[in-house]
Amino acid sequence: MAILTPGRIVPLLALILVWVAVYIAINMGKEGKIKVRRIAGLDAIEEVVGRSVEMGRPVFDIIGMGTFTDSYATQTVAGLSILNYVAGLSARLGAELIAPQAKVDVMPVAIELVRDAYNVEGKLDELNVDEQLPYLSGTQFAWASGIIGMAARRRPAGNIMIGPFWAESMMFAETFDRIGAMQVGGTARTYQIPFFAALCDYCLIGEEIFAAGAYVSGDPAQIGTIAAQDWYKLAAIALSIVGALLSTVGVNIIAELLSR
Amino acid sequence: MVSMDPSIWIAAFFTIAATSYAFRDNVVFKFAEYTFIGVAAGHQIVMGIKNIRDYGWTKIMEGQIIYVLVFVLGIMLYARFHREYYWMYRFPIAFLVGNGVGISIRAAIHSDFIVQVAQTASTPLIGGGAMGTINAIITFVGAVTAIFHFIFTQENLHEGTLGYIPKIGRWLMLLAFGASFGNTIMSRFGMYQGRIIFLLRDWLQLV
Amino acid sequence: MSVWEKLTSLPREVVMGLVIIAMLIPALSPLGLPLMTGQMSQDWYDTIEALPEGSVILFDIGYGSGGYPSLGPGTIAAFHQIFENDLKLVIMATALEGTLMYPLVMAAVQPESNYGAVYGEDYVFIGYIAGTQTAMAGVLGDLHELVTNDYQGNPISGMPLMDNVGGADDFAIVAYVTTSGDVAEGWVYQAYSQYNRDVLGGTLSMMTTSIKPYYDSGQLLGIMDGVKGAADLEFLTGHPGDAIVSSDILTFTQTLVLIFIAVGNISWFMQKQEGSG
Amino acid sequence: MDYKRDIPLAITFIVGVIAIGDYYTGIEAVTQTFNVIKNWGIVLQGFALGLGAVNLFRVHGRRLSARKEGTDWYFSGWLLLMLVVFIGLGLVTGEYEQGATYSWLYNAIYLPLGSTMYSSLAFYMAYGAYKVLRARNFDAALLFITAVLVIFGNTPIFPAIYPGFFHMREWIFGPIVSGAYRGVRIGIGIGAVVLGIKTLIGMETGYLGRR
Repeated sequence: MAILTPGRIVPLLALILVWVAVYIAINMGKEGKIKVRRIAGLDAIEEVVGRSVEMGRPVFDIIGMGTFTDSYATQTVAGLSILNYVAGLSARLGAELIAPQAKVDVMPVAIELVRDAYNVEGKLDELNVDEQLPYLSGTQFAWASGIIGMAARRRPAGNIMIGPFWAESMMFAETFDRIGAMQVGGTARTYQIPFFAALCDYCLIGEEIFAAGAYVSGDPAQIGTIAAQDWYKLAAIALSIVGALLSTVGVNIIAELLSR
Repeated sequence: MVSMDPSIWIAAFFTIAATSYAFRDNVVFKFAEYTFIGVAAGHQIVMGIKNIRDYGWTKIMEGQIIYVLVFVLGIMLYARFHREYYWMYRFPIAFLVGNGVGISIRAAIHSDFIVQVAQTASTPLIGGGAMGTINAIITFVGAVTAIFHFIFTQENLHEGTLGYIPKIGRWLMLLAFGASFGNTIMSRFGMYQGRIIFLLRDWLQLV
Repeated sequence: MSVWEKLTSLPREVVMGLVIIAMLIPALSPLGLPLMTGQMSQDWYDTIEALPEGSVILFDIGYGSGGYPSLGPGTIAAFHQIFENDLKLVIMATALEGTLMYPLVMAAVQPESNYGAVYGEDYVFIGYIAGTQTAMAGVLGDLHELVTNDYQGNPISGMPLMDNVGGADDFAIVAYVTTSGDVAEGWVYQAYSQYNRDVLGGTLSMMTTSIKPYYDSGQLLGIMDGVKGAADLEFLTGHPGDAIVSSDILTFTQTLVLIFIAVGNISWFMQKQEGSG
Repeated sequence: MDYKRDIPLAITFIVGVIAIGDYYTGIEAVTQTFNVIKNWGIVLQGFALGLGAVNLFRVHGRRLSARKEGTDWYFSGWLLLMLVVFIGLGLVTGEYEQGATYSWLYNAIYLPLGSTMYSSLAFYMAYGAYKVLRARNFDAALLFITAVLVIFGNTPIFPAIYPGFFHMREWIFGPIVSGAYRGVRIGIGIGAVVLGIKTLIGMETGYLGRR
């Protein structure tokens, strides 16, 4: 029996190269050689928080109900970076931040990040963790109905939803739209992007949330990661274009190579 | 004739209670919501214990003593609720994460990256008549420009003439999202009709 | 307030009330409009038809109460076709509530009385297995190492069907029906990529666009596109059920939605005209 | 060495690498080891299912014992009662979810609640479509066009009048959806793989929680 499974040599190679690329990119990130382009929805976040201060109403930041152990962990991490950023803005500008929690493993990290952000602004005494980061439920619709209930009672002026979202995305987007909150939504769960695109004032599509998370965190490791992904995407584009042109003239060499 | 079965009546009550929120928040909905959370968690525990019995306990009974170690790891998960020994929960979580990550990325690079790129690279742009050519080109342009849209660290690729490429990607994605939105409307109505049929057929017995 | 202004912001209660009425009318007196079958469900049907008699199918019930109205009818239609063609069925659940969906589906299919099928010989339900992708990999790897009992706690060794099934190689095809994206993608990863099995996927309509790339690249041979796909399968297999009834409801409700969209757009446009003029 | 963090990191790495090795190599020992890991993972997932319930006990138990005005503590009490009833019914009989009373209660309470909560989104969709699907700018117009065409194709009466509505829908699901979503999927796929690698080599440690 072969040591390497036939037909999977290219994927294995690609996987090992990811490893190398991540190392190189993170080092480049630390040297400040990588810049992430500005993303439109991000500027809107500051506007949302500012609007809440003006109107004297709270601002919601929902990071979704992903965990660190499911395949949407990246999105949760991106959501947490944004939460940290929003918490900093809220503390500085004096908005009341509300960030309902759904998962027991994410919640302590979220609390820690929000506390840090308030601490940096010297406003730790203004933070009430139990009220501002309540645990609602780990069950999808119980959690969702908990949030829409809170939204109806508190009537926030703004709502930021960045992270992994499931069917509740539509309920949230519609509810917050109805009570007149300005919304920034973003998710990389392809199933839910359309609702955010339709209902939110600003929408981060798919991977934009990762770039946004890296951008606001300013963490070179995160920024480096984005670069590593970009290299793969550039390779995908190059292979697609060359391959499609070649196969148009009857040469199928790229696809054959990839299936080794 | 209306149904005489109490379980149908309870189910009808909860169906209406859960629907009522779509109109307005109310105390009946809240009752339904708390019931839902409680029952969901209860069911989760029951199924959890059943799984532990079926896939763990039976193994120990068969003499595979090593499974005792899994039970120790499983109990360590609950250490997170302890003030001092909370860090112990990291051991089982680390196991679950390693397994979950390994099992998903090993195939994701294959199914989501290599196979999808190969599919784009192996489709001729011309052929299958005029319609076939148009379709092939739209598919190709959609895939390539959408990837282009998601490049963040090469600023020169989003400026000037090249800047139109990610824009086209965004437009094609919005068209695709529209299709998804339209299909979702069907999805949701398809679901609620099940509840309508229940109310009319099983509860009120009108149809 | 002008008429247009009123029409751009109809109260929620009015919209929802009309939607309920639009659901009730066709439910009370169905129209029975003809149906056009989509290619994705046609492919699902053809794939099952092409299987030789006696082939074993691994079928995952990956949904719970939330998905049942939409996916239950499709599962029922799919089971009818499978039993009709004398295929064997190993059923599992990656969803926590899947074990409670199973009796609902079976009550509608009635494999014993309709097809003379025998539990243990023609079909087996191995119950819910936690861990989504880990569970899939486990069942496809060494089934008997992992599973010793069926959902009721009866040992599976000794069941004629299970003695012939040990892992991925013994399944002619893997089919799943689910509300979960993780399950929908997971089977492609585990069954197609890892074990090179043919896969059929059934999901909510809203998820169809997302898994469509797998269908295009042959990693999924067919897709059951939510309640539309279910209606297609009911039609193709000749077992009309709840999904076909829902087609009529869809006609009413979606026409109403289109009217709302038209009202929303026209009034918004007219209001803008008034504002600028 | 900080064994509270380093040992978990090592566990993640080893387990992950064995999973990858199982997929890419034909070495029997790796496959055997991974079979054991998979089975352990399934048992551990069983244990993990209880975590949420413990949390509910903590949160609602506290509310119930405090009985503060305006906290709806009686609802918390009801929630815990339901929780206990289901656990009791499932475990005491030894029949788990297959017990007669259990499935009776499930079908009467949980089934209608679950399916109605999920499907009542239909109302949100209807209202959302009315309020949102407006061609107010270019981006919204693009979303609007395909959404409306797909709804026409999906509504049985329109294809019955003119089959073109259905073919239009099928066509949109062809090149338009296939192309754009393939690009999205490639991007998300590589994103997930990069995160996975970072997790395995211990650069992404969010799951380990607070320091």
